[in-house]
Amino acid sequence: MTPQPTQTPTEPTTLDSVVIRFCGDSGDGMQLTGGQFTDTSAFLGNDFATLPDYPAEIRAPRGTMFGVSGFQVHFSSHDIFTPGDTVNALVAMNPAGLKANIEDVQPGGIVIVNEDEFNTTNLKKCGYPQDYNPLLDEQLTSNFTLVCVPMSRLTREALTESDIGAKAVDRCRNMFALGIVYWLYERPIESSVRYFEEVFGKAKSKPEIAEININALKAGYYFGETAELFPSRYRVLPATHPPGLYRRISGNKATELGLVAAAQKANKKIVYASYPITPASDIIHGLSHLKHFGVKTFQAEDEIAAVCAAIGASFAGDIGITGTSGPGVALKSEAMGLAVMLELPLVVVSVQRAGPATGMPTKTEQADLLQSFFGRPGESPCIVIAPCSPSDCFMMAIEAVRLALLHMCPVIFMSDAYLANGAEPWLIPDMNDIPPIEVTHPAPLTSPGEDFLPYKRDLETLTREWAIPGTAGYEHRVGGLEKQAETGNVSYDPDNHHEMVRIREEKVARAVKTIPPLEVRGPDSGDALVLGWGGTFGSITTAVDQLRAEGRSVSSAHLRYINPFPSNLGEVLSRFKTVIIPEINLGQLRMLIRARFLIDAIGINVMRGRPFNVEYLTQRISEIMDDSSKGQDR
Amino acid sequence: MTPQPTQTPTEPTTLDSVVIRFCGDSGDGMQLTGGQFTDTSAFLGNDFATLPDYPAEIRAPRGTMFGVSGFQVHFSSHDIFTPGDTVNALVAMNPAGLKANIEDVQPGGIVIVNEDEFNTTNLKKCGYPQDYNPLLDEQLTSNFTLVCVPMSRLTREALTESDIGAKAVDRCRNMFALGIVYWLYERPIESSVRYFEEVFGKAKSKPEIAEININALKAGYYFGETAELFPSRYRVLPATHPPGLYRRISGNKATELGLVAAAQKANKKIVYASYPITPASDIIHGLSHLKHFGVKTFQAEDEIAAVCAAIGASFAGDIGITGTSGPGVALKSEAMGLAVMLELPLVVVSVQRAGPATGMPTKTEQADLLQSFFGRPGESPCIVIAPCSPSDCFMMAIEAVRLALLHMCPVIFMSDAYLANGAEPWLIPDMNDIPPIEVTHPAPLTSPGEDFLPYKRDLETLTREWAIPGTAGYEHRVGGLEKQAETGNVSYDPDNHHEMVRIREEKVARAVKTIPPLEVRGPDSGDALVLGWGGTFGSITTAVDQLRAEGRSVSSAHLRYINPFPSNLGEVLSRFKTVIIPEINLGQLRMLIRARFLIDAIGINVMRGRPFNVEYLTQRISEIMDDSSKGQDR
Amino acid sequence: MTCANHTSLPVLNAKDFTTDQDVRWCPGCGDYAILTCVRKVLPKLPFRKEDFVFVSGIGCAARFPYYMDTFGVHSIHGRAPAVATGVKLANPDLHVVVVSGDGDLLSIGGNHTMHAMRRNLDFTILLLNNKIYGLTKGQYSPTSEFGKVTATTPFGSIDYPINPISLAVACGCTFIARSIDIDMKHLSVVIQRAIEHKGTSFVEIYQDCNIFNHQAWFYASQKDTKADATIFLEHGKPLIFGKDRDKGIRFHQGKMEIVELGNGVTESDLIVHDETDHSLAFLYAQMSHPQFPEPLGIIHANPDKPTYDTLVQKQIKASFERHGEPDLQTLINGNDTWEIK
Amino acid sequence: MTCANHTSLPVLNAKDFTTDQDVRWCPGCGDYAILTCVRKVLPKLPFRKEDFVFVSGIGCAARFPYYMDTFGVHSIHGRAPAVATGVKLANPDLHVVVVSGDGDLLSIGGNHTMHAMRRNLDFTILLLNNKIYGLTKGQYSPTSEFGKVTATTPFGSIDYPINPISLAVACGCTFIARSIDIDMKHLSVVIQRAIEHKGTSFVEIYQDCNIFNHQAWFYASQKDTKADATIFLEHGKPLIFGKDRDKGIRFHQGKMEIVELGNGVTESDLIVHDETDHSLAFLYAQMSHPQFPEPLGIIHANPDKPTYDTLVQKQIKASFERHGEPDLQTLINGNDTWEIK
Ligand SMILES: Cc1ncc(C[n+]2csc(CCOP(=O)(O)OP(=O)(O)O)c2C)c(N)n1
Ligand SMILES: Cc1ncc(C[n+]2csc(CCOP(=O)(O)OP(=O)(O)O)c2C)c(N)n1
Ligand code: SF4
Ligand code: SF4
Ligand SMILES: [Mg+2]
Ligand SMILES: [Mg+2]
Repeated sequence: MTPQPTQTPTEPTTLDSVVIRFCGDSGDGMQLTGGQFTDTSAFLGNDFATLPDYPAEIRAPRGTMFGVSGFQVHFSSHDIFTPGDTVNALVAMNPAGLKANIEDVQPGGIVIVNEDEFNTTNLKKCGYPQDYNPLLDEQLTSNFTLVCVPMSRLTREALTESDIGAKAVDRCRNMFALGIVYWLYERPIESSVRYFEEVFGKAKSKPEIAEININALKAGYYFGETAELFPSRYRVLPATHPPGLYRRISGNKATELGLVAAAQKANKKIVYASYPITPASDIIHGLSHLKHFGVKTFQAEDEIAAVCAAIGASFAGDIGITGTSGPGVALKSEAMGLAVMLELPLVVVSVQRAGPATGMPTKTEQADLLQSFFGRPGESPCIVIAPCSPSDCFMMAIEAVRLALLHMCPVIFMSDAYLANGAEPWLIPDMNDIPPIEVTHPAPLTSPGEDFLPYKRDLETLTREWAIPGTAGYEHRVGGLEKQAETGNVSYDPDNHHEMVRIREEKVARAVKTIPPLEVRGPDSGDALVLGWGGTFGSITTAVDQLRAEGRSVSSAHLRYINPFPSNLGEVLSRFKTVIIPEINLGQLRMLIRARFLIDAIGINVMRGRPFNVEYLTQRISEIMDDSSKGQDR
Repeated sequence: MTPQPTQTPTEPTTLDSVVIRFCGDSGDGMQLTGGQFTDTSAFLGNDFATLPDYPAEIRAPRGTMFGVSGFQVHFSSHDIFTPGDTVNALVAMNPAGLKANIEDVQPGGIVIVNEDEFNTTNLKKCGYPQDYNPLLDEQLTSNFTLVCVPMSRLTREALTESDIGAKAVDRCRNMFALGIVYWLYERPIESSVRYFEEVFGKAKSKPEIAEININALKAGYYFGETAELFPSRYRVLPATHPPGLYRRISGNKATELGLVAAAQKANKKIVYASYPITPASDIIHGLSHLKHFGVKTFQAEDEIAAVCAAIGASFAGDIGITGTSGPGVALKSEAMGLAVMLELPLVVVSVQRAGPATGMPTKTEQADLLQSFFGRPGESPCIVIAPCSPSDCFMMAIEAVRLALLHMCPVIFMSDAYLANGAEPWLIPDMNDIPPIEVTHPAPLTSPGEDFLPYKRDLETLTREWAIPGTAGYEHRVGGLEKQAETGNVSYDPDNHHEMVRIREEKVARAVKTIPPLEVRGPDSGDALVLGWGGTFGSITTAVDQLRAEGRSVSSAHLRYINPFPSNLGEVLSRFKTVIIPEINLGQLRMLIRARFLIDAIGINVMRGRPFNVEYLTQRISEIMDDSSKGQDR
Repeated sequence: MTCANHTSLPVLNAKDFTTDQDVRWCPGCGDYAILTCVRKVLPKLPFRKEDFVFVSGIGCAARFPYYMDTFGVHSIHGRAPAVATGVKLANPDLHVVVVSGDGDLLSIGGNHTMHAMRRNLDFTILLLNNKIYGLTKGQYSPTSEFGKVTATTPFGSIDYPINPISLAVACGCTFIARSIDIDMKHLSVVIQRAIEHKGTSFVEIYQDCNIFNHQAWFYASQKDTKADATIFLEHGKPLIFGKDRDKGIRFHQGKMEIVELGNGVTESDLIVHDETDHSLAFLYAQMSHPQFPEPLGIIHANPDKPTYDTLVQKQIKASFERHGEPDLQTLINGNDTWEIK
Repeated sequence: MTCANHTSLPVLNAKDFTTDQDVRWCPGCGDYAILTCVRKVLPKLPFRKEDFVFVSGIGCAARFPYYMDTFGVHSIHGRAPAVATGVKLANPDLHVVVVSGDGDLLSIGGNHTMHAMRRNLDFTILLLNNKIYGLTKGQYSPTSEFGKVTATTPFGSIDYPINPISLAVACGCTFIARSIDIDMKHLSVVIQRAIEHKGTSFVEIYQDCNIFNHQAWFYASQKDTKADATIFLEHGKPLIFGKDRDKGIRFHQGKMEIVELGNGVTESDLIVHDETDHSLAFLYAQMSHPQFPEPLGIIHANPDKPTYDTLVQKQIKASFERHGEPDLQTLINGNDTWEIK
């Protein structure tokens, strides 16, 4: 259905990879546009990574700077790990979008704008001086390949036959823009056409909506072809991915699916109790559709109620899970201490955002790591793990559930806004390859037997038995007061307390036995090891791979299990002269590593609410490697 | 009024110091008894330290083990720092008291029991086997100087003339016991007599109660003198304290007074908003009497409301203070992050107790240090300080207020159950010697002036101005979203966020300029430095002084300012071969020190809900110093 | 794990519900009577012992679960209704009883209590109201009377108290009752009905804190005053009270009014208690001492409002019916896949 | 710092209360009208601009303070009433207005709202009720109707909603009112009265969330339905409503009942609104659509109950009178000192 070229075009330029960013008003449908472009690129076999960037406001007044919404797609013919530092092509639907994003465009990059929106009102709304129009500015026209398209007008003209109303028609501009871009990068329009047919054509039975969007898309495509606005078309060949079935997946979706998969593998039901909060809410949204998978979702009155309900659910034999972001974790911290004491399975999904306090709720950050370690009174150890990419959220969510069930303790799953919303292609695993998670509960006693000792422990793992209500003969009480070893009765005995504190610590430490060792990417010794955790995997890997390609003696390693550390961590670190730890915080993992291994790990710490800029990272790593003085990052 | 000896007694044995513990049922008035003994010793000029030890239950059924309440007094003719490891004399008012405490008595120590209470019912209640009476047990009689006194009967006989009722009479047994002990240790009864006259004689106008207590006290004293039950009397000479006016003070009382003094010195009012919790409640109890000192207390509906009210009060120009214990700090953590962002003064009094979760609420622990550093989402720095003795709570409470006002940020004041309830003599400072705390608010604008920039900073301290509601021309908004430097407007600008995170961190770091350097007790270099913080000062000092007296090359130092660390800390640490850090937690300060200074600090970590045993500490320190392998403590 | 349809239940007694843990309340504490009462009521119910779960917060009252030989959670301060919600979400067949104090359920935990009631979770809340914080040694609570002198209010409290019944009514709670520790018989009946009720059942129990607030309930517990200070509600019976049962309550302009019987005023003029009438409950919520006798008994009971638990199960069932047997692989694959060969 | 007794006040207008920050709500959001209204009301009050403090939690509504050129705190989710309490404790002369959403003030913050109301703190609470979580993109809130399909309830919510007026009445709130965003005139009157009230004034404002819950209040805002679906309360006036003002409300057996006027039923049979009558408020609390028209206006106002702030000041004053000039050294010394020479 993609229109066949009517004239022989000039041969397209082949590129390795391209970063394109769509931007415009919150109401301009940029997230949808970016998503469609991503899907199409996925079907073409490109590797990709995305970075949605939307404001905290729902829909700030049209045309203002606060209302700018963006979606960046990096697509490539080779393996990529990040959404890209600089933008090769920017699509700006209005002046505010242009203003907010132009500085990220590479010199000479393509800038496609909807010139119809560059009117006096809009220019003023985003704070340009009177009588100034950036489109006429030498700066812009000389530094970039500026392509001005009257998209509003052309869209309206393309849809004159529709009698659906001006508002709906105007809302199709984004598809006109997408059409242009599809043409520019030689992408077929089929996949998007199918999308509109399915979503509006059937489900919501609004075939007219499907139709106008499809027509706008086509019109944009034809316009690209006809208008000869671009010096060249570009081609990005498919990447050589391993064979198999793929899908696009974001971190939040992968987390949702991972939790469900884990529950199925454990043959257990889930109670996911949560209170909405950006950027974690998607997970409860998704799970609330999955009741037939034994998933019960509970929107609690607050985060405290949510974690307490999860604890109650675990006491009663389901898997209690609660999801939130940093401020919610703070509220849950008292109850998490209770879960430590009760020794019940609990998964806390913490999707980090930029803090402190309300901070920048839609932006990413890694500054809640120490909160997850220490944000509770008393010695209150939890297992802490962190996925390293959107798709990794799937396996790590399964790990979270597995570890919580196996070790009867809270597991904190540290995602972040970048992972949560970013997407990448995912080679879908065969569910049969995922091993079952074994859980046992004592069976009812048929005759009155021995007294049940709720805090008697497995000698290997130090976990206690999980006897659940409804099981005759296993009636017992748990509570937050210190408990006598074995009986679980309240005890204020000094030595017992000391012993119990040690046991709880040791129990978590023993989880090391079932977690995989840390793997090094690159040579396993050398001048420098760049160590990361969580959502920075992509940037670090890209930077270090590049430096290694340039011949530097540097490897990278990424911690997905943080408490306990993998058993080989100390040994790995010892094989490198310098250890560099980039984090989107002021050095939280660095502190843990320094304290534990007494090595002078150097941090790279930038907190801009975004993933690391790979170029900056590369440069800082080299500088640190060069610099014998090894000063800390600014 | 102390009865004059009727016969010439044998010359008393002079002792350096004595540890005496009163124990009995929660209803037996042991706290009062211990308090009276302490006051009398204080008037005699002894140095002293006390350790009350009461159950979490209010008044468990009489005679049971849970109901045992104890009060230990260490009094001495030289400087002491702890309530003592082992007990020289135990007064046990019932079998449960004896059973729970006997193992702490030194071999050969004096054990005075109320034999009337050793009846079948009571013996059974505390779990002794049938037909067993410990008073008849060879073990007890041979290992200790057992003195059995039919106190119940003798008290009744002494008070036959009173017609106040058997219950009230029976409640005077403790005074009979105190009388015996007063005689034994050559203490005058005047001070206690005066106490009863004042408290019951006037204020509550129950002169009969005063009378029977005084009579029981005298009867006990005479009984001691007459009965010739003891091999000798003991004398503990006055300590050579510096001259001046003294009082007995507990940590909670000192905290209360320190906060009031600070407010007076700052010429400010206090809003102390709190939710009751052991062991912090005393502070609000005390403060609620001080309305005429400009102290407003607010019992909030929970800890979150309390901290939020304190923040609101600070915004409006009072000093907002909130007090609680670990579980409450957990609940407050989100709001504390808000205070970090608002850059308003806030003092959080955290009286630590044994955790995690509800733990052992009446017992002491130091395991909330890392919570105070890291228990908030995002990079959320607070100043952290910790008093080192009950009386030090006074000066450190003033410091907390001073630092909060000077640096416009939350200050966490880390006390603990031991400091809170323990008491010592205090050389009362002259209030004129305490320097004023300077606070300025911008004055109202009389003509419309420049726009106020709420986040413009003092270049020295990086603090912002504290403009308060009611001040014309200074209307401004603060909030939890990231703010633009200077204007304080909401900003999602990446570079601004990075800068603001750094500024907040740096602002707290700069507090180092007004905090005193760390002092070393003993030589300022050597084989080992024993570094502590908080309530362990007494035990550590005693242990290290003793080791040094034995000729070992060991010094001690105690951190009262923990975030930021005193500027000379690194240098001090570097002058010792080994750094040993004893803590009543699993090594929280140790982790901070290791991470910061990359030294292999060794921990001594015992979590028994009590202060360190000095003997154990002494032994472990020597072992670590001897042991080149320097293994961590068990 | 499920416990429906038991054909035969063992015969149990109070002792079967008694743990080996010594009870640690103060001598004379009203909690003892309530504990005894609950231990006696449970064996009367057609439920299996192992299906009971007692959940509490923190406080003297909240020690309750330790003394009940059932499953139990002594959670954290104020959060018992939230924990109980989780228990019921996991297993709706369990019989869950929340027992806690006035501080726990109305001060720090007020919000959870409120939301549990409005959701109509199927569990029982026993609020042991001693109008004081017992465990922390005598601070005033949200039910303490105005002017109360306590550890934190040496000059008298200045908070106006909350009426728990009022709150329950406002939240649409489907079972609301009140009783008193010293009246074991009445208390037993009320507790039994509460546990049997489908939906949130809320029982305020006047409880004597012998140590910190001993006389708080004297007006409702002492011989000489109680007949005038309280009124026992019985479904279908007119509102009569007083030592000589000579006083009654009738409507006047949409409000309640106390009248003396006789002199032309007869029983038929009085309001007849109807526990199913929610508006009536709003009126009872306004009756407090000394203006009115305080209602004891079952103030409101509506067994017909579907419970949260039931509705959860209903949606699960509907979902199964719609989707059929769930297939994990299909779910994981999603709708937009592409294949690379 | 104190602001009593101003002899002359500058003449202000709405612009004086407008900050330089662009308002960032969605086009068509009901919050705009409420903001405009508040900006217009404040200049009418005999108060100084610098004595106003706006306090909010988190949510769309909670952005309010940024747009008011007064002192303001945009605090954290649910805690605005607690922050406001602190402000008033520090300086009772300030005029404090809490503005936040239904999720903020009734879900996570329900408890603080409740306790502020029962304490009768002297501040105003404007609850901008859009029956949805706006800022987090459309989850249901405690005021959402049963069965509501939202992001977290794809099959319909199963929580029964809470009626904010009911809650306020149960908590003994001394000023309770309700209005709607589209009726600027009514809203202005209500807000002005609320801010003038001494004690906690609680105003529920029906607010349109144009994006996530646009039709929620149509019954009360649209021409064809509003006259039958709402009733305007006026002190001293009978309860009449309907497009033709032909319907009224009267008592029947202690309950309310809708009657058609005419056919022997006259205005004198109807309930006369008395805003000082707290029992009447209990009845209004039960009126909800579609069974009843929903009351708009001042439901209850009791200016006589002493406020928390006043009582605090009273105790301070009494304390001063008892103790005289406080002496720090005397306090620090305490009663039991000894001297060493
Ligand atoms: C988070 C937290 N805050 C405070 C406390 C201290 N605390 C324990 S019980 C209690 C109140 C008890 O009062 P109530 O619920 O009425 O129970 P009662 O003791 O009177 O039975 C408080 C404030 C706590 N344990 N945890
Ligand atoms: C502790 C915490 N939990 C959750 C959130 C996320 N959150 C922000 S606003 C909001 C609800 C908003 O609803 P409402 O109060 O009704 O305000 P509206 O946006 O509808 O005006 C939520 C859940 C948060 N910011 N902080
Ligand atoms: S303090 Fe009061 S409520 Fe608590 S156990 Fe004692 S008498 Fe009962
Ligand atoms: S999401 Fe709704 S409530 Fe929020 S600003 Fe938009 S329209 Fe208003
Ligand atoms: Mg109570
Ligand atoms: Mg809302």
